[in-house]
Amino acid sequence: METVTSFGPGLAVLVSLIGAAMILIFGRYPNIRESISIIAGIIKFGIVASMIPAVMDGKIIELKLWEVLPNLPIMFRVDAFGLLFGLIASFLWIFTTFYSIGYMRTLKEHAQTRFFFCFAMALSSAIGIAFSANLFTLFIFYEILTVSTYPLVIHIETRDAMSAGRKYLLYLLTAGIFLLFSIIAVYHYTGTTDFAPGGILAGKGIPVNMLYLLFITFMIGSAKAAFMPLHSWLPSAMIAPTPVSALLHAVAVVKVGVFTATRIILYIFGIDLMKETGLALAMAYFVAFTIIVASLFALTHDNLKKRLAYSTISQLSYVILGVVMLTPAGITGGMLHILNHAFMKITLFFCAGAIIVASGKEKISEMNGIARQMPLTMIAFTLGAIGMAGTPPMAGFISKWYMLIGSVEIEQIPLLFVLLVSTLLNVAYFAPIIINAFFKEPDKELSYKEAPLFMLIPLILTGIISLVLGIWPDEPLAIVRIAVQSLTGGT
Amino acid sequence: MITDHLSVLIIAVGLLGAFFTPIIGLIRKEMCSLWASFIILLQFLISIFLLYQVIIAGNISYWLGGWEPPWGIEYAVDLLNAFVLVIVAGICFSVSIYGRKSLGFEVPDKELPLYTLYILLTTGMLGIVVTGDIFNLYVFLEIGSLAAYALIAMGGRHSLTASFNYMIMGTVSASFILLGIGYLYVMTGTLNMADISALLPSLYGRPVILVAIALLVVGLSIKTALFPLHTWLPDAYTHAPSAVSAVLSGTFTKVGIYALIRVMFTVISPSYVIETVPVMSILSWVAAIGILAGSLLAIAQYDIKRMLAYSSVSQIGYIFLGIGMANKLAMTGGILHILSHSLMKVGLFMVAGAIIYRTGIRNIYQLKGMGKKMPYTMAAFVIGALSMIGIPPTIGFASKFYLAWGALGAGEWVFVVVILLSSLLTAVYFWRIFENAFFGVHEDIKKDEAPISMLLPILAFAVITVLLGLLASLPIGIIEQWVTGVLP
Amino acid sequence: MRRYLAILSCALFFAILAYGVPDLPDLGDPDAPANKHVAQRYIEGSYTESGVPNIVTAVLANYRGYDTLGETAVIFTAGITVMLLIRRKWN
Amino acid sequence: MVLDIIFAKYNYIIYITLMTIGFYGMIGKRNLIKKLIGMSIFQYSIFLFYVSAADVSGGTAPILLKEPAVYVNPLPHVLILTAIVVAVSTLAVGLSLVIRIYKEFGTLDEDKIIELSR
Repeated sequence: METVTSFGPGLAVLVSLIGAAMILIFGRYPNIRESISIIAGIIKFGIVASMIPAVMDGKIIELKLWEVLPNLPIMFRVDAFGLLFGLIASFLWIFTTFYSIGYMRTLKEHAQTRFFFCFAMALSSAIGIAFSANLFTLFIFYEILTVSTYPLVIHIETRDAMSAGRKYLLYLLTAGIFLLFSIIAVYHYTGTTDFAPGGILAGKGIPVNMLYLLFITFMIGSAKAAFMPLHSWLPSAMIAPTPVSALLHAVAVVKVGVFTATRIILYIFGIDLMKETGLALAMAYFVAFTIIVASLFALTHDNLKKRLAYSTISQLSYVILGVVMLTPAGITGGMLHILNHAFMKITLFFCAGAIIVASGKEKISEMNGIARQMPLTMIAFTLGAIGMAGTPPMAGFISKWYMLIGSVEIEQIPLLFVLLVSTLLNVAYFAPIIINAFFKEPDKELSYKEAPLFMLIPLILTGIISLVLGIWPDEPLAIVRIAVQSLTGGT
Repeated sequence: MITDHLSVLIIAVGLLGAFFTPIIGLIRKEMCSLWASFIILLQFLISIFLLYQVIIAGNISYWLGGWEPPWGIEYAVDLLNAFVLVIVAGICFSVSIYGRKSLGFEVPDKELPLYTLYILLTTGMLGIVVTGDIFNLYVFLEIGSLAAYALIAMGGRHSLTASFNYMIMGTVSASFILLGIGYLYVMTGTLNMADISALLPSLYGRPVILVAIALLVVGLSIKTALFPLHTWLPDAYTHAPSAVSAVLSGTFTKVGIYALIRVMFTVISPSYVIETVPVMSILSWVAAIGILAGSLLAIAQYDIKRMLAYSSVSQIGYIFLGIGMANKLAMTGGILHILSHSLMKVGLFMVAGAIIYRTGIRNIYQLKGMGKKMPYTMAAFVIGALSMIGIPPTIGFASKFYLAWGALGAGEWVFVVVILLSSLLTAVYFWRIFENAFFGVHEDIKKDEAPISMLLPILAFAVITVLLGLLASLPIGIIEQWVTGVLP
Repeated sequence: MRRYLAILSCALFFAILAYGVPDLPDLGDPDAPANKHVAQRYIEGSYTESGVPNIVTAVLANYRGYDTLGETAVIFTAGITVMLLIRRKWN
Repeated sequence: MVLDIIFAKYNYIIYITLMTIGFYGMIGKRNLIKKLIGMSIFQYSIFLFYVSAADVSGGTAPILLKEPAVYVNPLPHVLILTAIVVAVSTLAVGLSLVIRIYKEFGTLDEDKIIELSR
């Protein structure tokens, strides 16, 4: 595969870092500060998007910066999979910035400079992770992401928020430690931490027990993906302002976890090794458990954001499930679900936030008849929700379809059932919200209107995009195909 | 050429500077701190030159008075010396700038003796590092120690007892070292380090050498506050003036560790202390316990300086752990941690001093709103603390990476767990401060930043912590070269 | 409690030192390494090299003159310290 | 056998005994002055060790004579001259600290001082 050197990936990370610095400098002038946020977001997306043609040509973009530790450089490499994630994160940052402006200004939140600064830092690290060429670079950004999202989680600074923040840190820093251990172990055994499509651990004479241990520590290390026993930081983190939940806890942070896990499974362990050791199947059933149980948990929560959080936990495991099927179809489904879920879930969170801003309501049971006052919001919500359930023609359908094919390909019928049952569960926990909102009579006269335009427009757009992605999935599919081709040789 | 005499000049400048300080102080008191900064700046520049020379041209050996060793005293500079010299002189210089305001506030009207002792402290430590004669090392150790006792005693009522206890412990330590030196001398008949190491191999296995090693290890462990011999350190660091705590935490303990490395790995050969007698593995186990104990004790503290002091106990454990495992990677990590811990801890102590200077608050639960009151200072604190926890891209991460890698490579699973677990403990005790200083206060607090002469060194340390974290391969290159030359 | 701890550590200390005693050279042994290597050279060469009949002086001021300089610095340090600690004006 | 060792090396036995006494004084006594006395004994016993190690049987003081003679080893004497100065300086610092402590706390008993500084 052809490799080109370009400053693109470095610039993409740098833009938001510079943006963050400027946000700090202009912290006293809200308009300038937020313009900087928007401009940085647009430039960043432009830079990331400008790499599409090269990657679609089958090229790989590389940028090697200096060596932080001997033989361990900060190095970026943009392949199709990384580009996909980079595109999602940087594209949605633009929407979220608009949305946050609306949200933060309407609620007159404090410490907005800190908010926008940390947001920009978090985005830099998300993009850094997307473009990392080796585990070492990935780890650096992984830890920066943990630290920079902490002030966002505890933004409201109440006692609850602080303890949620502690939980968040405890989980993610512990994850970081496990990840660090695994990285050092990989480096020790192989002498490299570079991602390679076939994996780098195979054929290095590593004892099988060590491989199992490594896999476990790696998966604990990607606790940002909120697998089931390590998930409880995510619902707690819902105490953050909604834009944060929307972008970070539906897209950036958790997707970073999933992205890391995928990178590790496919590019460090490699398909062959995963099959040989039987780790793939074990992992598949492990995440299948998460899919079902998290959906059941979602049913029990009346708080809309909490319900969405459990839905996220469940949906994230879809991605891993698809990937560990290790067939072209499964991997395609998994990778595509990163994209699809991102748009659908951000729509849902945007709606939840809009409801909070407009009506102050967070509980589902209080949302009777809300669609009469906020029709556009609730239509967007419905689009996202039926996409989540995997109904055509929404985006969610495509990825689920590929995963179903994958489960048949590897002849694991239980997994097929898991996918189907979870679809039902999805319906079960989203349907009441929609029914309540559209068909139930409000308890009393409702006086509020739609949320401000700054918030409304982004959520409508993301809703529409998740519909569009379902109808014309060719472009993202093309990118995913390139990634899958490099991994499996087939489509 | 004057460049041939650099290794002696670094000491001579200091001693002369110290002797002249009272005269300058008698003319104008205010000049003392400037004079001290100037002298130490000279020493810092010389140390940089020395490092440069060693990298370019190899080891330097200087014969004092022209007497060929072992008859006379030799100053021998290799990569390790030069590296530690730069750290020590650099820190002493920055803290001397910082101390102008801080010491002026905490110890008013005593500039003259204070800065004389400060220069002597610096010179004593530099002397320990630069000398190649084992008895000369003892003499400089005592110069530094006496100055340290006096400086610690300046912190007021409680610091007197802290200083007294430190003096008792310090004297025990120095006497052990002196006795160990005596044993080595009695068995070999020489005091020059290189000469001793040439004569020792025929004596290995003799009980006297074992006793000498035991005495030297225990003596130096007291000086470096290795757990459980750390008991003098928390009181001393808590009650000493902040600038003194900063400089001692960053340099004196590190110099002790340097002396230990020098004695164990170049005077006595590494193969003996690693394989024949398990000194090193005993040290590493003690260090591992110390890491955990120090962290846990730090969690229990509420006085910010005492917390930092216990954190030092824990971090010194890291250095010992790296040295104790005595494989190339861990040793590199350990020596790198000398640098990283100095940078972080000095920065943190300076921040603590700046907070005390502005508000007088020492209790970490009273730091509410400090992030708004002193934003730059607290930002530096965050960077230093993150580096302590080992978050990349800071220098603390680089050394922890090497330590963990070394432990993993040696198959020492317990140490891997200890190193990684204590990161978490470190996070626990620093995060309390973050929570208190940055969050939970909504009203506007007037910005009241530390004065510029205090702020500049603080920020410089924060910036260097990150910069070196990004460019960690530079120091690692130097250290690795030295370690490769020493370890078989 | 503390007394027993002190006695215990003293006993340990004594034991460690006593362990080394039988191995140390005899008192007054002219062939002990300490009296050979460097000391021999001082006795033989100091007069021609420094012109002082007192060898201790010669070594003190000449061969190991920098130790003596350090010694001076120690006294200086102690002097300043004592002044700092007990001089009225500074308290 | 044991007796031989004791007779040949009694100087070391004396010094370690003295040293242990000094050590006990430093860590076992509560009065600060007694601690300092212990410290001095501790340090001076080391000097004894050095000086006795310098002895050569039948040797004379290392001041050159006209006729050839056996001299004792001059080097430890030089070292100990330095070390004595160091010890005296430490003692001076220690005593001045004690004076200050007495002024501040009005007692020299360690336990009382700890109580007072709570």
